[in-house]
Amino acid sequence: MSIIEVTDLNLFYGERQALFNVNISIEDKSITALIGPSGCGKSTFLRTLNRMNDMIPGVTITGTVEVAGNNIYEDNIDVEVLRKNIGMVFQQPNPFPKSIYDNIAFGPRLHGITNRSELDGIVETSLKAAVLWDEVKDVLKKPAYSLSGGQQQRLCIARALAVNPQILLMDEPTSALDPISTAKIEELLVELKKKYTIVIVTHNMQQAARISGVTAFFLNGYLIESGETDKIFTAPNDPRTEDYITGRFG
Amino acid sequence: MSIIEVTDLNLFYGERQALFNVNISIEDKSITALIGPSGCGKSTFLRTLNRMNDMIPGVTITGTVEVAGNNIYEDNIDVEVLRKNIGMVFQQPNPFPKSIYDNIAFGPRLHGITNRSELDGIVETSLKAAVLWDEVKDVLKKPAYSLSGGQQQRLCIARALAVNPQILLMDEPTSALDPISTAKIEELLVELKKKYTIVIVTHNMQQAARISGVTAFFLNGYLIESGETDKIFTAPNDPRTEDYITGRFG
Amino acid sequence: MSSGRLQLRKTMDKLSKAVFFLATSFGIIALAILLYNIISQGIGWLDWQFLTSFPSRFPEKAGVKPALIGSLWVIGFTAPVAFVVGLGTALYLEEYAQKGRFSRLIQININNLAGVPSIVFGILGLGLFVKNLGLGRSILSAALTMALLILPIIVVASQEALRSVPQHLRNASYALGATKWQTIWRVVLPAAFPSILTGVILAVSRAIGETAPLVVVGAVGFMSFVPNSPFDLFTVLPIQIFHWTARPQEEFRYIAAAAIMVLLAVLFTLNALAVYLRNKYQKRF
Amino acid sequence: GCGSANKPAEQGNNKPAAEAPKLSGTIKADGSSTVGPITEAVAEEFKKANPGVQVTVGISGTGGGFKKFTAGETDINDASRKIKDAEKKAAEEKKIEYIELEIAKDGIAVVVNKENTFVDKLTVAELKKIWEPDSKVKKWSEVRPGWPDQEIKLYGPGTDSGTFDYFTEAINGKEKASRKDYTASEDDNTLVKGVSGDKGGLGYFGYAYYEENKDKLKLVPIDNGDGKALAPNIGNIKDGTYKPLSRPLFIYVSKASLQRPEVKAFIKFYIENAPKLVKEVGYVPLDEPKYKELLTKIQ
Amino acid sequence: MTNNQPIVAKKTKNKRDFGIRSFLLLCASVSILTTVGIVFELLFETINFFREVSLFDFLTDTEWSPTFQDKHFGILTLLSGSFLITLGASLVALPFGLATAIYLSEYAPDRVRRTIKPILEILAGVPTIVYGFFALTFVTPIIRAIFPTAGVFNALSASIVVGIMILPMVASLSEDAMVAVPRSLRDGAYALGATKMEVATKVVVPAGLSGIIASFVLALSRAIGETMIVTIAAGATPKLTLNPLESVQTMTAYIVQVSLGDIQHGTIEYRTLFAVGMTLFLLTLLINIIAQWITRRYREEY
Ligand SMILES: Nc1ncnc2c1ncn2[C@@H]1O[C@H](COP(=O)(O)OP(=O)(O)OP(=O)(O)O)[C@@H](O)[C@H]1O
Ligand SMILES: Nc1ncnc2c1ncn2[C@@H]1O[C@H](COP(=O)(O)OP(=O)(O)OP(=O)(O)O)[C@@H](O)[C@H]1O
Ligand SMILES: [Mg+2]
Ligand SMILES: [Mg+2]
Ligand SMILES: O=P([O-])([O-])[O-]
Repeated sequence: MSIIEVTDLNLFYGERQALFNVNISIEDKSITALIGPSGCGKSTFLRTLNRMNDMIPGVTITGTVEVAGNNIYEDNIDVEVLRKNIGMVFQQPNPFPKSIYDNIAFGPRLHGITNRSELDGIVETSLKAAVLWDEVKDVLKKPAYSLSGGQQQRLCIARALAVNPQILLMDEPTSALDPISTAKIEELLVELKKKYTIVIVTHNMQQAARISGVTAFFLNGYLIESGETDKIFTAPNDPRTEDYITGRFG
Repeated sequence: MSIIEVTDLNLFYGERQALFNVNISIEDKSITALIGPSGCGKSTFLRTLNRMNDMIPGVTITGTVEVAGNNIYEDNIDVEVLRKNIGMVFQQPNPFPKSIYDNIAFGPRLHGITNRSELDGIVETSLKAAVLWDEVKDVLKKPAYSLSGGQQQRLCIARALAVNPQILLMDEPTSALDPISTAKIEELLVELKKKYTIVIVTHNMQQAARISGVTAFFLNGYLIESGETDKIFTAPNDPRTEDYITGRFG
Repeated sequence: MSSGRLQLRKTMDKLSKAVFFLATSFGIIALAILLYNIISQGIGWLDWQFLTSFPSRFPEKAGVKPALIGSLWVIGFTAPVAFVVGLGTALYLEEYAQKGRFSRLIQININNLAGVPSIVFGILGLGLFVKNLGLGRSILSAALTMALLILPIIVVASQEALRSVPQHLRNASYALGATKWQTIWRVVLPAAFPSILTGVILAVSRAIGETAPLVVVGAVGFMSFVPNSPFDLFTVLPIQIFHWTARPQEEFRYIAAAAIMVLLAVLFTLNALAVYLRNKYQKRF
Repeated sequence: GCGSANKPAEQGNNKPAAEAPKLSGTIKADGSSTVGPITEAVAEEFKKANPGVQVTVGISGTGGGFKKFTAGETDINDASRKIKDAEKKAAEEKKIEYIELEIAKDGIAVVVNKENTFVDKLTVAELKKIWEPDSKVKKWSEVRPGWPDQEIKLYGPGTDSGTFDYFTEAINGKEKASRKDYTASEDDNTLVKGVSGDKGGLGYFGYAYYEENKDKLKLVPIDNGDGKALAPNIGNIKDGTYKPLSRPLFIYVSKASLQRPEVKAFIKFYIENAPKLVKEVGYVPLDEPKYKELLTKIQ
Repeated sequence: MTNNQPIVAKKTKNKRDFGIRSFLLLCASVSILTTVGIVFELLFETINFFREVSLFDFLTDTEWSPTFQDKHFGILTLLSGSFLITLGASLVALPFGLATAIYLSEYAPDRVRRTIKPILEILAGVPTIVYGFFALTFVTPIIRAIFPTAGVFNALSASIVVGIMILPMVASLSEDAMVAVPRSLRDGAYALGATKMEVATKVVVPAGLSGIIASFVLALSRAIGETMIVTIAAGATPKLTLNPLESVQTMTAYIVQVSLGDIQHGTIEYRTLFAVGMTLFLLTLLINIIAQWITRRYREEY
């Protein structure tokens, strides 16, 4: 069953078109990897799925994005609910200038959890899930900025998990991580897939191959092709996909 | 011949020690890869090589770092000359809030180049070297912030190349890049190695294996071991190195 | 997480937009009423003759020439002096000084000076510039006094502006071999410029409307000639306005209103450049 | 009268005009904000005849003005009271000699709210009862039996003004002796607002401010104890029959400055034109002969 | 493209950097010299004042009447006036200013922001005497219609208008602080399902707090120092009261009244001006030291 259904999506930054006629359907409880060269529109596309592009002035969109059967670009859509249920981790870590604890508790507090022990529980679970707990459990009150780049990124993943979303959008979440942390995050994603739908942008072909069920290849704003990961990596339909994937090793 | 010679280096963030007794010597005209889990001190170590840690309040250092035979932590060292000759690319892209052109021209202008056509030439060469020219040649006057994450990172690489350094420090320069751009940057590094010394932090084992002659493995602030890349990846001396390297595939 | 709570949050959000908008309107409306009051009284009296005449006991003959020129003289010296010293202080505190006792001492000083009543600056200016430095009751004394008065505004605004420039931009510049000053001049100041200008706008606005310290320093109430050197006696618009409003005859209140319009026009012209530059340089990171 | 007052003014205008090219220099006047407008008016006219002479008029108050005057900073001091002993001493120390010229009169008007129907006059004793330092008067009925049981709201000038000094001296017998629980303001126009906005209001300030706000205020005739209540007007302020609330206004001229031809010309011009100009700015000129006397004083 | 310069060079004496540093230090010293100058100007007459008036009376007397024949020197009276005006002004300027800043930085389209901000800044340049009459002729009648017991001169009217005067200081400087908050932080919060208001109040305001507090401090300092509005709209009546509907006098208004009025120099009345100035100076100093102490504590704890 598909949970996200994108039809004829075009996106413009002012005059400049960044996405051209994208059509894709994303399965529930699966991991979809978005690949493609830098600047091809992966991040842009990802942000259309939870309407984060609303924040950028001058962005216009045509076409529809249906999530669980509703076009999220309709006027009467509640973007806050949408975004709560569709978590997002960005390409660059962006912790709030608050303590580690308050970063994680931020989302749950927004959505009404004030009970201290409940929050403590969420903070611990989320940090553990993002493989950060052991490193920070003694310094939860310290500012998030004193963490290393990779730690900050894991913090942001923990923060996204803390609101318990149904879909997770991740923009190169492991590009700043070392192999061990990466492996743990990947494990986590595979685990999460059982309950959540995950869309992940990655530059790491092996990562896409290891964890995703479906891979979508973008080029210059076009979705060139998408399909089962195995197939895309072994026998793509489009020569450009093949060029790109093999280019890695060329 | 070794161009950088680090002896008994300790570094403290205030009370907290982040590097312990690091000893390493880095060959001229080579690529040295620094690997290790997130938070182990790779970025910290890299910054000691061009005294960027001077910028962080509360940092104290003991031991010596000799570059071309001079201890750069001596009082009478000219840090500006040092940094001009030791270029740096950061973990997160940090373009100036200026146009693409002005970002690249920034360094040359600092060092006295004002001739317009000379600057034009440097901008073009540097952008080409960082595999960004084709994407931006028509929009050189646009703000650097309107580029995608990967484009921004390549811009920062181009900016570092524009001042024509002799040593290049790179903190995960390709983690935000797609495979094709990554491959091109790697090619560039291999090319640059002929004339320059390169120290690169990477989480990508294959990358380290592909391009570096020497690999150094950090853990919890200690330099566990360093040596020829082939050796480190196939028969490391320390079991912890082995654990880490194989952990990737475990 | 009941939908009731969500509903509440949504309502709060909508409400807050209205509240924030109304709060903004509060200032705008206050200004509109003020301007309406001033303009409706003064507009009939504001003409070329008013700008080019000397004060007179007959309201219809009176003008603001010496006060207008005096104000321009004073602000012409005050603004650059305060800008340079203020920005210099901020740069020293934020970029150069060790965060220790000395910089805290300066900081406390600055915050404290912000609360010293303007007339006390007048007393200082009288003692320091008029008497000790022997500048006399001149434009220069007044301008320097005013510069000290508005200094804290510029310093504090500039400090905040410098502080909000992200560290990674500085790092990028240092890594290219820039000196401290090059980094400040080419990276930090351009990024901080818009907020620094806000401080300048607020400070100049204050300087141009002040009366009391200038009276102490020696602005005269009436003069029938125009100053033509920084060592001349002078008067300024707010003093002229002040004296006119104190007259018993109602007509003087109207020409006071006209003089206020002149003052605001001067202020807005001076600010226009700063506002233009601020808009030009303002970027979101 | 008006007609005759104009004559010397015209003479004054014409004669120096012929000499004008000879005169140049700067004349500095400062002092009382009450007297300032007169000096400004004189300066304005003088300038027409003597464009080469630059006159400035500062308004730092009588005391502030004397401070500069006795330090030798100014040529002329406007004063709404006579020079005080301490100021005399200061002048002596600096060897500043001066002459005192009374150039106009000002009346202090006592006013009540326009809607006040019962106050027909006030005696000096009643004023004292209201304003004396330990006065407990809170209601109009306590001022004079038969007046309503309405609260009395007092307005007066700031305690550092010449008007306050003069009023307290004239009514309460001692300068600055006054009850304190009244509403004070530095600005006479503001006092006008106060009394005209307050039904039970009573206040005092310069006569000119009453003149300009006749329609908003009710003027109270003052009974000097001789049974004749007089409301101030130009006539009775001038001839001094409006008692005790009419006061003289002065200028003080430094003798050394008076040696300078432009200052001398200016003072002469001042005296000759005072009758007309004093009136134009809202005060009361003296009798003609008094000005003649002044002219001889500066020779 | 090869670079054959030595990588490491000895520092050459950089005269320019030294010059710049010295110049900036000189600029920074101006504020200290100013303070020294002010203390110097105030100290002499303050000492003379306290030779005649005991500190005890100064701090405990409940009446302030140096310019009357029956003199009292209770500074509390003026303090209460300053306190009322400053409190009232901050109740107007801080919430309205902050809300305006939030509206401009988070809600208003760019064009609106660029227009409204300079317009509001005009408010900072209106001469205070104009505000004074605005308070007296516009605000006071409204207040008296609502509170019939209010006097023609009252602290409420003055403090509201002082609040309006300092509003642009809060609004403009806070807005700058908020605009400087990186967009990525906002994105982080939006992605968690935060509403615009939550992003503004829970992320942007805390992230810009240092600038916002600085704007508050500047604005309140200006309120404490304000004279003309108070003189005109609140009367010149020193009164020990916390009732905003009564007429009051502030320390600064008193200083202006005395220094511009007909006071003989060298008298005790004249000296009060210096004593009051010094009191105000020490008071703001104390407040500043406490404020700095608090912010330092706060910043460390995060
Ligand atoms: N400015 C700082 N103040 C205090 N501690 C810091 C600071 N910067 C880094 N650290 C700490 O020093 C340690 C090493 O950090 P560093 O940034 O060098 O790690 P790294 O190896 O580069 O990690 P990553 O791969 O995640 O970038 C970490 O534990 C980090 O929390
Ligand atoms: N805010 C913006 N305004 C204008 N153009 C933009 C903006 N953001 C992105 N673009 C442009 O849109 C195109 C797609 O950008 P996007 O960030 O989606 O690329 P990406 O595939 O995520 O690249 P990367 O792998 O480098 O992150 C790029 O050419 C980029 O320059
Ligand atoms: Mg991207
Ligand atoms: Mg790092
Ligand atoms: O200004 P005065 O001295 O006349 O009150």
